[in-house]
Amino acid sequence: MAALPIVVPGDYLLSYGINLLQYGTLATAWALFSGPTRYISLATTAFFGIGAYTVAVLGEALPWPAVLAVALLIGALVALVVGLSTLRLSGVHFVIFTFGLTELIRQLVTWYEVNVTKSIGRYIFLDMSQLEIYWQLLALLALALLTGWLIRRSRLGLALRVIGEDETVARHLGINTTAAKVLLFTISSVFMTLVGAVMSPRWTYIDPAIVFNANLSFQVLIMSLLGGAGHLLGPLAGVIPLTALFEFLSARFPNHFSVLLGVTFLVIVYLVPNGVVERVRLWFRRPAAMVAKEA
Amino acid sequence: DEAPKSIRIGWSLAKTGPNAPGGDTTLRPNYEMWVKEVNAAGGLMLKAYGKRVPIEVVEYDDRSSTEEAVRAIDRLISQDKVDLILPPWGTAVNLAVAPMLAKHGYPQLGSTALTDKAAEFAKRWPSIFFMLGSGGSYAEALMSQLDAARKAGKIGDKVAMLYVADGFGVDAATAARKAAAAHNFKLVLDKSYPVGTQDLSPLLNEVKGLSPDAFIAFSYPPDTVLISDQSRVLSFNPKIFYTGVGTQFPFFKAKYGAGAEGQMSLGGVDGDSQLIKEYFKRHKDLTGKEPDSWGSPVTYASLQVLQQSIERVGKIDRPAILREIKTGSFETVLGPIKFENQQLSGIFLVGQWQNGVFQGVGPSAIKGAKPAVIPKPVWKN
Amino acid sequence: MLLVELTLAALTLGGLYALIAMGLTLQYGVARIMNLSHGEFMIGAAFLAYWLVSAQGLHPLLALCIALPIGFALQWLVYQTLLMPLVRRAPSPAALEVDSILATFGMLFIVQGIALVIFGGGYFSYDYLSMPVHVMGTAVAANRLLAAGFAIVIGLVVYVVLVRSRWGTAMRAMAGAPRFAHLVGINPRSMAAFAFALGGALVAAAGVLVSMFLPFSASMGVTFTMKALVIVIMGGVGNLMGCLLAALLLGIVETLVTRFIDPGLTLAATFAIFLLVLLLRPQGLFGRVGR
Amino acid sequence: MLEVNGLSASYGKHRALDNVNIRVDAGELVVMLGANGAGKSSLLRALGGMLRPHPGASVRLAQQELLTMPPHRLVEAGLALVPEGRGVFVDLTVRENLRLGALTPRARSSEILNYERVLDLFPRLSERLDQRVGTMSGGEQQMVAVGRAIMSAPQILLLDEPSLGLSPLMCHELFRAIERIRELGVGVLLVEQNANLSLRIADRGYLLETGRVVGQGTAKELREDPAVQRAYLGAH
Amino acid sequence: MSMLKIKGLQKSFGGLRAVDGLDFEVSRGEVVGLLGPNGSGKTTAMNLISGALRPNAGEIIFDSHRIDCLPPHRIARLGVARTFQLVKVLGSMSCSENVQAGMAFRPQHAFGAAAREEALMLLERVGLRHRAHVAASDLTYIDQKRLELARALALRPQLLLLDEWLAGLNPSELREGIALILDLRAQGLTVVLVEHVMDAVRALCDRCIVMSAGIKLAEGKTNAVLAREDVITAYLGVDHA
Ligand SMILES: Nc1ncnc2c1ncn2[C@@H]1O[C@H](COP(=O)(O)OP(=O)(O)OP(=O)(O)O)[C@@H](O)[C@H]1O
Ligand SMILES: Nc1ncnc2c1ncn2[C@@H]1O[C@H](COP(=O)(O)OP(=O)(O)OP(=O)(O)O)[C@@H](O)[C@H]1O
Ligand SMILES: [Mg+2]
Ligand SMILES: [Mg+2]
Repeated sequence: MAALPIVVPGDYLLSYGINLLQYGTLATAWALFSGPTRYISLATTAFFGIGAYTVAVLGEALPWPAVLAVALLIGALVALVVGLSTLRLSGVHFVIFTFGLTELIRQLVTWYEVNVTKSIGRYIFLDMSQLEIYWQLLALLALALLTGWLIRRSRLGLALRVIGEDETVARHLGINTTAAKVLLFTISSVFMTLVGAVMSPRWTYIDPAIVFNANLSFQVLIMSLLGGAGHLLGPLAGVIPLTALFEFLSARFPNHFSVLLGVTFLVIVYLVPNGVVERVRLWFRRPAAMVAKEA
Repeated sequence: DEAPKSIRIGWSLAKTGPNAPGGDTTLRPNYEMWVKEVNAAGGLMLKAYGKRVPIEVVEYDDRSSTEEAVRAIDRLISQDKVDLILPPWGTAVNLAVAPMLAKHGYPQLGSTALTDKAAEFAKRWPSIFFMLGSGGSYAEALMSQLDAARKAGKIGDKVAMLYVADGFGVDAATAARKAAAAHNFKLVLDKSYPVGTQDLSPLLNEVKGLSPDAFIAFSYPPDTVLISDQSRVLSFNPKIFYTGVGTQFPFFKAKYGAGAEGQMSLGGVDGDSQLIKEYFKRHKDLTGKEPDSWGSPVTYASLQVLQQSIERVGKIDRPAILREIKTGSFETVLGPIKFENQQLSGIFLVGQWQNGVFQGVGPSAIKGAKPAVIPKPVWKN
Repeated sequence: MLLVELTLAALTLGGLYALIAMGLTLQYGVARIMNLSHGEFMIGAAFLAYWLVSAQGLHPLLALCIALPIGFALQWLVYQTLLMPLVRRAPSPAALEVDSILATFGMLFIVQGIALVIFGGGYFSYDYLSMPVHVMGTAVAANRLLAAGFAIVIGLVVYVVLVRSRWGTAMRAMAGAPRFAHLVGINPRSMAAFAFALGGALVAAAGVLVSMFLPFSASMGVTFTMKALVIVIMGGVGNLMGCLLAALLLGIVETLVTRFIDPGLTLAATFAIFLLVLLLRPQGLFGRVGR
Repeated sequence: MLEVNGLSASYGKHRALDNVNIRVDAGELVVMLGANGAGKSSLLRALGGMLRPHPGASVRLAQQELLTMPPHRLVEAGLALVPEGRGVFVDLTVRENLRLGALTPRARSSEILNYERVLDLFPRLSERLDQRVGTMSGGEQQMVAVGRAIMSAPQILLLDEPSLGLSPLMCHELFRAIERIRELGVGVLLVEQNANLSLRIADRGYLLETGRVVGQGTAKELREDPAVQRAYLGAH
Repeated sequence: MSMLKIKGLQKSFGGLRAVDGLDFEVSRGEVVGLLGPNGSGKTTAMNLISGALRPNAGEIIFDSHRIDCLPPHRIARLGVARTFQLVKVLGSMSCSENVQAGMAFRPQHAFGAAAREEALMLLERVGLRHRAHVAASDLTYIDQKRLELARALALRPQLLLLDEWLAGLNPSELREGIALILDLRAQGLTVVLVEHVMDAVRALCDRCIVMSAGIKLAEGKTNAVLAREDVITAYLGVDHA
């Protein structure tokens, strides 16, 4: 993927690459937390939007790295507060809570803009080329994967798996479940915030409806689940085919995109249960398991 | 040079999501109708080759996502290498794709982009054109109407204003607030409500209690219907009843029929103009439904502008076409038009339902403007 | 006067919300399907009503009578053909939840896509009973009153049936422990399909009633789904009474905020209340602990 | 009355039951003994429709072939199962659980009678009729599960370790209750680790080992069998 | 010096007082039985000690720490491990991983290769070594209970809370189970066990506490307690006396 812009410097592929990396990073970040804990979060777009807004407000006032640093801090702070207040919820309550939270943030930002700045949109005139965005996203993805890899090998990773299996047991095994979950939720949210920040210069104009778009959360969720949220590379395995599918359908069948997308979705659900990665793993595992039996 | 087999024209419109209804009402029917008409005539006349060349369409669905729209335009330019691009729907998306279109020199005739910063953006992006005026101009035109009515002794100076908490509503309300102060109107109520509100009766009750002379709502279609419905139910009958986007849409007329009489909104057409009458008829014949009376004629006019520039240049030479659009004069369904600093002025900004036509009433200097009916007739139930 | 006015506004709005949410609480609470295509089916019913009323010239109430069985049958079929395989293969409730989210997300697009192909993306609206009814000197729209009344009556009836009748008890048993339902002779699949279809009928009714006073477009379903989810969760999953009360609570809150604080904050208030409820009573206002 | 012939079943590749043939008559209490993982629960699961047996087997209850029925029909056919882990409806109250026991038509006529019988067997339940079963203690839940099964007026009752988690007193009472259920003409197939207690009340018994029936006899014979004593009765 | 000291412990659910002013102490190295009729509050008491529930009133002091206000993970790290009446294994993880999960968060935590070794040893001890790589959900009920014990031991606890851990074993298995617990005691582990199997209680417990309706009915040497008239009528039944 890194080679993409060098090999084919066309704008279109670059822009597809950006799309891929955007979802790839978001989905990987999403699965950092939601994969092992099985807490399904719909707050992706909340953090994405926070990142974008940080850029809209500070983009021209501070140097770019400082803007990113501020975005990171704000994202972490919000994640911390949210994490501490919500993580005793579980199951569908958590899902809908995170959704409600996103809407709340969006409504509050809207209200602030309406009543304080008296203008709802914000303009972002940063001189940032597509290629720069591309590289930054690539770096973020690499970082997210590295983080995921490290966590998996750590005690934190084990703690999260235990939490995902049974939280009560986890507590009685000495795991500080709240700390583990909040920590990971924060890490995952920080990545999402950064993706939002990096992406925002592409749009010139942002408003709450654009950057706090619930669709984004859903797409990220679907992509991760499709790929298999339990594996480090699972989300990517979902992102790649799905972005390609979106691309293909919207180009070939702009008028029947919805229906075809829906049908494809159902087909995927029926044919690829437990995600792409699991499926692939099963293909490779089967002989291995048989060998083990015989031994 | 060999003549091209076709002229490739691309666009990206939302099929789903919040931008879909707007695009499907104002842009898509006109785009499709224009392509049909041009191709029925054999195509666009390219003098350089001395023949007509048909249009080939490449379209994408941006699903109401700004990011998707940016990518679709990117794809149209770099992958499909289309000759021309028709703009997407809405201010935000138009602004988002503007840098890219400007970079590649594609003319962008924004017939659904509405911003107070039009002049500034026109400088920044030499290929963008703003055809719908600015939020400020609508408010100013409305307040002038009110002022005139007050001078004629038809209304007092109490104005109540609601607006949707979205880019359009907030900008319009900010401008209206300023204009109201300039014209010495008293804003007895000035409140926003969120997009997607499903009941406005408590607010309307409050408004009714204040008995304003004029009621203004900068609303989106669903809320426009909500406000219209609930005001009728509450028998809230101010002398001036102004609602936002949707009022001038065909479905509004279908729903209220004669009951819409006297209701005001943005836009408007010259109901007596032969050009408009024909346009309405053709639109209905070709797309199965009437156009709206605000963005639709403007959009169609933008396509006529494009067509005439291409035919004058005589080949697909985007810099030349761009130059022509900037400087030329064009014959359109709106009558003759000409851009000044990439902006179009002289379209109707205030309209009112009069005898089944959403008639332009202001600014009164515009050709075909009719006097507003004030006070509006009492609601019929 | 103000009190009557606010009460009526809160009641009609709350009724509307209850109407939107009741179908989902059955589908999710009993049949265990987190139906993300809920709003799309509602809009589908609204389109059906629009077509019946505008093109066929039917009376809207007749349209309602037609939509109810269609909604039931359609959703029953959906359950039997599309969801049953998922229910069958699901090793655990959590797995079914994931699968049903994915599958109904796909259905969302299909239903929406069909509506788009047939009707396009624009707004639709027709007029029925949009006349004032005067209650203690305050005017309310008759169509809204009808919808609220329908919601409250249906909500109470279904609630009483679920709580009082043996059949309703079986339905709740099935909701709590589908694996064990057969031990008392319940056919879990047909029971779930029935609950799902019943939810579908309610969704269809909601769609028809809502189309009488809210303009709608093919892409508007998601907003209804989300509102419904919020109410379902707030009321306690599968709890009809909770659903009704949560909807009324939201109606009251939104009305009060609109009138006394700032209409711009109504949705913020809705979600703030929702989050608050979840934090204080994670099982929902009327849900039970330890589900 | 209940006749099982050639029953085999597997979990994936693992064969849990291998050609099991057993019989339980009306009013007879038969105990199934076996070590951990011998397949006792699997047997009851297969009979109760929760585990699909291999083809070729037959399970007949009073002239009806049970294996061709879907699981939810078995109750109506007269078979009631109290599975391992109880299978009670934790969201419902005690009363609702019991009432659901009599959901099928066959149980309706004797519902009131059975209800009184259950409350009589388990007085604790009559104090807690409106408690949600999920909040009850382990033993209390076991009573609900057995009570619910009795409510369905079964011809044959399958009990999977019903004494698990019951206090000695309770356990004793439960066994007395089982004896009384048998006196009503109901056949009982009891899976128990507590072989001492169960052989004391049983008529006959089977020994199950790795999915196969390896022995059977009257309760008395089994009690006196030295191998059984060693393996199941705690004799040294 | 007592290792666990409970004073005036109380817990209500709605109107029901599940534990109602319970006092008792457990000394280091003891095996104490917590007995009582079904629903008398034994499991609730265990939940209170392990921190799964917060008491409404009363004190729990473990090893001179006041633990009634601590969250479960802190209590676990202080050296209190438990099993559950209804087994809770980490279903999709292997037996070995289940046990390793118990070792990773104790004060001297073990993780990685060392942990794997230790896990095998613990599994060996409960007789599950041959199933180390089987997913926990595939075990039979009893094996799951064994696994739970191994997981609890992985915490290297000082106090072990066993809630009906011996229930459902056949006599020979019971013998093994009893031997295992005696072995643990010999190593200095303190055990509080809830049990309805009287043979086990007699074989294992130095002392017993009998609860009834949330209060302490009797306390003392096992044989003495089990011979008491009130304990017989409330709990054992005449047969068992
Ligand atoms: N769901 C399952 N998946 C795979 N194997 C299983 C499953 N349930 C049981 N088994 C296996 O089948 C065999 C028989 O198990 P079963 O539960 O019938 O034994 P049991 O005699 O009831 O033992 P216990 O006394 O422990 O209850 C065991 O080896 C067990 O590992
Ligand atoms: N979460 C809860 N909500 C309401 N009541 C509860 C709850 N948990 C336990 N109870 C009640 O508290 C009482 C004590 O329960 P507990 O589980 O402690 O009993 P126990 O002594 O362990 O019984 P058993 O030997 O049957 O396991 C019971 O009557 C039970 O119904
Ligand atoms: Mg068993
Ligand atoms: Mg207990």
